[in-house]
Amino acid sequence: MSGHEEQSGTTGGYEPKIMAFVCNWCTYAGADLAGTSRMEYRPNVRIIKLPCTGRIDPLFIIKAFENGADGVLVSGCHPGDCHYTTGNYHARRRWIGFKHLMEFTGIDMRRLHFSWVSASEAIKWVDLINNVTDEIKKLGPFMEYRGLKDAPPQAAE
Amino acid sequence: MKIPYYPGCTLNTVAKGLDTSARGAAEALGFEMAELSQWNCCGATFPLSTDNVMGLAAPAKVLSGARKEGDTLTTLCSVCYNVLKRTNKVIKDNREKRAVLNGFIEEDYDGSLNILHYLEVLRDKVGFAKVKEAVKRPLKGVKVGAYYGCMLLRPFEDIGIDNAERPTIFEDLLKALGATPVEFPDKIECCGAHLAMNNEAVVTKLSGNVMASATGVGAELIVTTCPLCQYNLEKSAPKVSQERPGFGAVPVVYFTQILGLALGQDVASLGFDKSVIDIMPLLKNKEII
Amino acid sequence: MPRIGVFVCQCGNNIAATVDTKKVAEDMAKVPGVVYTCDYKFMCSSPGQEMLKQAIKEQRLDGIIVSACSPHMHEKTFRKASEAAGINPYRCEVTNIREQCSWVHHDQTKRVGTIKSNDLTRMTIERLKKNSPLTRIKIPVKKKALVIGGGIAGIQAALDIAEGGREVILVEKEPSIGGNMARLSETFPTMDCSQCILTPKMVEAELHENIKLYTYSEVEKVDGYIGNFTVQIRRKSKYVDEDRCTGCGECIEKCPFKTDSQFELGLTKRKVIYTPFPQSVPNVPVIDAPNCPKIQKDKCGACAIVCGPKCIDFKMEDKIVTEEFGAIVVATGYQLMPNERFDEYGYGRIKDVINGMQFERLASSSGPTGGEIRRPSDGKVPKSIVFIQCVGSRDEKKGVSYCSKVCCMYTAKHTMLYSHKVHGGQSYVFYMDIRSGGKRYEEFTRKAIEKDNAMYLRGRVSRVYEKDGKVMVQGADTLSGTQVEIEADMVVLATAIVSRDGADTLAQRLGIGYDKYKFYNEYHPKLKPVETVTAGIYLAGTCMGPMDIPESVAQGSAAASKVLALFSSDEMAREPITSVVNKVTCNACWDCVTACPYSAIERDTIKNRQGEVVRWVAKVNDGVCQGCGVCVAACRSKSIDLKGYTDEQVFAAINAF
Amino acid sequence: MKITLSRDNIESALIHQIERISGEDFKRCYQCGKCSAGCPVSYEMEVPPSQVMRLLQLGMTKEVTEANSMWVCVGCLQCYSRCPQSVSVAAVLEGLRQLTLRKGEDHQQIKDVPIPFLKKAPQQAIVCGFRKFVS
Repeated sequence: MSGHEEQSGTTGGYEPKIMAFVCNWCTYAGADLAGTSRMEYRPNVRIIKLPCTGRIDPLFIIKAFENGADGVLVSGCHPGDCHYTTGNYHARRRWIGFKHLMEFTGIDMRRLHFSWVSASEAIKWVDLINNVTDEIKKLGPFMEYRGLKDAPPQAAE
Repeated sequence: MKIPYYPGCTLNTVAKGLDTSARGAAEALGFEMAELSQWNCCGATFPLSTDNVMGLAAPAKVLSGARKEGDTLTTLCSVCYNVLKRTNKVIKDNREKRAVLNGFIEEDYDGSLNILHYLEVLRDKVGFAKVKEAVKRPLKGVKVGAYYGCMLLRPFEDIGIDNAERPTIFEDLLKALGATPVEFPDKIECCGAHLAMNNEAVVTKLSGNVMASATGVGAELIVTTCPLCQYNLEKSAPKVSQERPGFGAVPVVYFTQILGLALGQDVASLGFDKSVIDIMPLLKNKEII
Repeated sequence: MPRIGVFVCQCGNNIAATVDTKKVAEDMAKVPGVVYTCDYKFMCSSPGQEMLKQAIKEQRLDGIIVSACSPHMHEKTFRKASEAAGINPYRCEVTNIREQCSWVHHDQTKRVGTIKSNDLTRMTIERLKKNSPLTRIKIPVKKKALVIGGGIAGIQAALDIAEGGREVILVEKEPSIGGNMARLSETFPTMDCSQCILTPKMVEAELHENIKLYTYSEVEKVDGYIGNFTVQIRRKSKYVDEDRCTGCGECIEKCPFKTDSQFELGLTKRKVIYTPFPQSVPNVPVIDAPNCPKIQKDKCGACAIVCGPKCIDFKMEDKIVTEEFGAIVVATGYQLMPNERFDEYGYGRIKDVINGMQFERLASSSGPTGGEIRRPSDGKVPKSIVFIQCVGSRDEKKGVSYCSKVCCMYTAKHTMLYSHKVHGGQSYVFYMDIRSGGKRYEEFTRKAIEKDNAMYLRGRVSRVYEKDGKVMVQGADTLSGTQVEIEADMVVLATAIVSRDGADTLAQRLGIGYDKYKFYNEYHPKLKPVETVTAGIYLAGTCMGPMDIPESVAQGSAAASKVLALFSSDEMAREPITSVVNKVTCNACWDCVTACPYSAIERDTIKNRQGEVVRWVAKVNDGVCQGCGVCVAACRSKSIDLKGYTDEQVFAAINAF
Repeated sequence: MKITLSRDNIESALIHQIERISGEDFKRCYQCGKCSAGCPVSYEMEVPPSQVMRLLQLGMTKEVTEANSMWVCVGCLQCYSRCPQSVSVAAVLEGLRQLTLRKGEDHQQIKDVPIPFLKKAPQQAIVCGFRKFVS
């Protein structure tokens, strides 16, 4: 149902689908700033806003891939700047812990990006999206999970 | 202790005094200046233009050669020191230029050499305290102006031998030798350098400023680490005396010469005879010799 | 089946230029559960909102999607509108198709933008289906304010809050309030004396029934949240009983020991038992313990002997007091950059090279020279003074990249004071730009040049050195393109304004942000200039960056008005975005307790009818929980969820990807 | 004097060439004049260091290449060492020298170098001098 495939027409060639989990205070605001500053970046990313990167359940990431994402991006406040003082540290710690699990579940770590983008770093956000998009493009579509989607979505509960 | 040593062209000829006195002093302090088995001119100026890699080839050759003889290299002439140390940094930090240079000189040098000025050797390897102990002829009551010049200090990021605005390494040595260093404002200003070739007026003015600034605060002697500074100052002295009423020229010698003197070396061996303004009267009336 | 309405905003041309809003509306109509869609020029306009309300009533909608600008922009607006039309505000979601779509994808064919807007909207629709109605949390507000820093900004804030009828505790780490302003001689551009305008305010603060002064005190620990802060304050031992001291000053008279005066910036000495300056508030001396022989090695004790009311106690110790506040105003001020960093200017080496603040003391009638301009080295009256601007400011290499803002003005003032006090004295000012933006500021600097004969030279100084009792200044005048050498008697450096030492530590205690120069961050540089990201904590004055007295005062008042607004009601409503524990499945591993940054999760028990504890479960304190969701991701048994961001909602959005 | 500014001059190939050779970005200079203040030879320069930077910012290459500044600069690096913006005017002047020398235009005819100088002066002066004045 999603329209990414059609999109290929606009820039030519395969267009990856990227899901971004960002925190409400830094990265989401940074992305907004990119907008208010009328910067341009690749359209492949779909943002899901969460209060804090600390809220991110590793299952979100796996689900994203299961739902056809070719790459996933997680971005929050810089260490020390977390709106919730330590949320991003939790995220980082959890991230280190689950890296191996992700690999185990067959996810190429190059498809997974973790970054800090502050509310003022519109440029960094733009570069980040462009670079991630290009890298995923190189890797090609993520096939490992294709078909899983047809299984009943009880996993969501 | 044996330290690989790069004399440089000038020290082999007009600045022999700087070389011999340094070797002698080293011996007295229990280390040996092991002259590199092979060396060439350093180029006498660090190319300020970023694309002039050719200008780095000569010093690179020196460095790669020295690396084969040890992990440190010491030198006396400020200019050699400046050129070698900066070139070394380029080779160390700039992979691109490193590759090009190694291509030129057909070597594989990585910038791992530690370039030390003789002053640094005395401060960091020997220690001024130890120098002090070794003093046999304390330079009591001699008011000395320590003239750093440019190349020994700048740019700070690359050289970093001492605070670029308020260095003390030179004065600290002089204190160890029993002399009385005088603080003069122009000690880090320029002498006119290579303009000696075609712009004597400028050299006379700059060197004049330096000397006047030193004698102005009572310096009876000026010491330097750089043959070009020494040359410019001495050569300008007569003209400066004419141009500036009340200015009295003072001897300008190399720091290693008075170091040797203090360490009790044979005065004749120190090469004072080479200098235009005779230091002997001063030494005699201070009863040092 | 839900009845969802989707409203696509064109935002004039801001969205419509690169997104086919009409098509988005049509496409969304096909999504199951969506019963009404439309697109409109300005959804946020009142007709737009009316339309939304209308539709809710006519279509009996139970959920609203507005695809428009960033939720940070108008989420509140649309939720309010929905509420007005009778549906729960949290059943209204905003899709960001402007900042994160139309504005960043410039494809004129509208193709890219339309596709992305479709995806984003669809994801939000699916999410919305899982949104359960929420009600705002009401929390009580403690109507007492803490003001940190007793400079002019802090004093102003404290006075305004107190005038508003609320209690204030003003904490100052020095023995007296007054801050840096107390050091100034005259103030630009009016030239009225700093003491004359500041001292009355200081006294007013001391005497005000609603203000309690905690001088010589520092904030140690901050807990809690807006309306309910608990703060630990260390009241450093003054060795003098404040309540009984009459401020007669006998002790200071008799104290035989002297040390450098910090208040006079080393220009003179003070006694070991001292008040920083004559007009100190409170007028209670303190003993400088490290320098007091009595306290160090039980010698002397003269002060105690002469003290009439016997209020000196050498055994006195620091006290930690804990107070509760509803709001905090941070006004910790600034300090000057250490000039020693600029060896070429000889500060510290050359006695007659001083900084601007030291000059203020020389010019101040209550200063070490009684207001006569005399140079430190030999006490002579300088015949010429060179003022150097931008020392450390606008200097990426050795200093800071920003402009310190007040130096242009106070240097002009200095030249005036100098010409008024020393007739025939010549002042020179090396400047890069004269920045005199402000009411009557430009006229002021012009006066310094035209009436008070200040010689302004556009250029920097390269070096300053001594030559037979003179201070030689070697600079340049770029306008004439010449080198300039000046034989001066004294040099004054306009040193950069920097944040206070320890500004970062305090920020971490308070949980507020700061920039790379350790100046505190306002919530929004334009629209929320005195708020911080932490609700209930406000900023005032130079702790935010360089500014002059009028600005600091204005901010003090602004912060006060924010506090008073907060205190105007007994309760405040909070977003209901908090965690909830599923008591049935919680197996009390306490991972959430350790994870929570706010210690908002408590250990609770479930008892049976007999009142015996059956098992332990986690319990979230709604008042403390800030809704970060760290606990949710930490919970092994998936027994905690975050209202507004439930797993269900997020997964629904992901599934619609 | 009056100048006519145009983007073609400001962004001319020559300007960019000098920027490339010297490795300095002219826009970095904010004209505080600290270089001119500290330069030991700026009194002798027809165009003092900070004005060299200014003229180059304006794209006025002729004025600086015709001035004696580049030949008077002793390369003592005082300008760079004190520049708040970390700009090295010395490098810029070196760039200008190179521009001329690489065209084969010597500033110093070797035959004109006084013999006593060649005899007495330290080699380093001679080598350095040739490097700075001779192509």
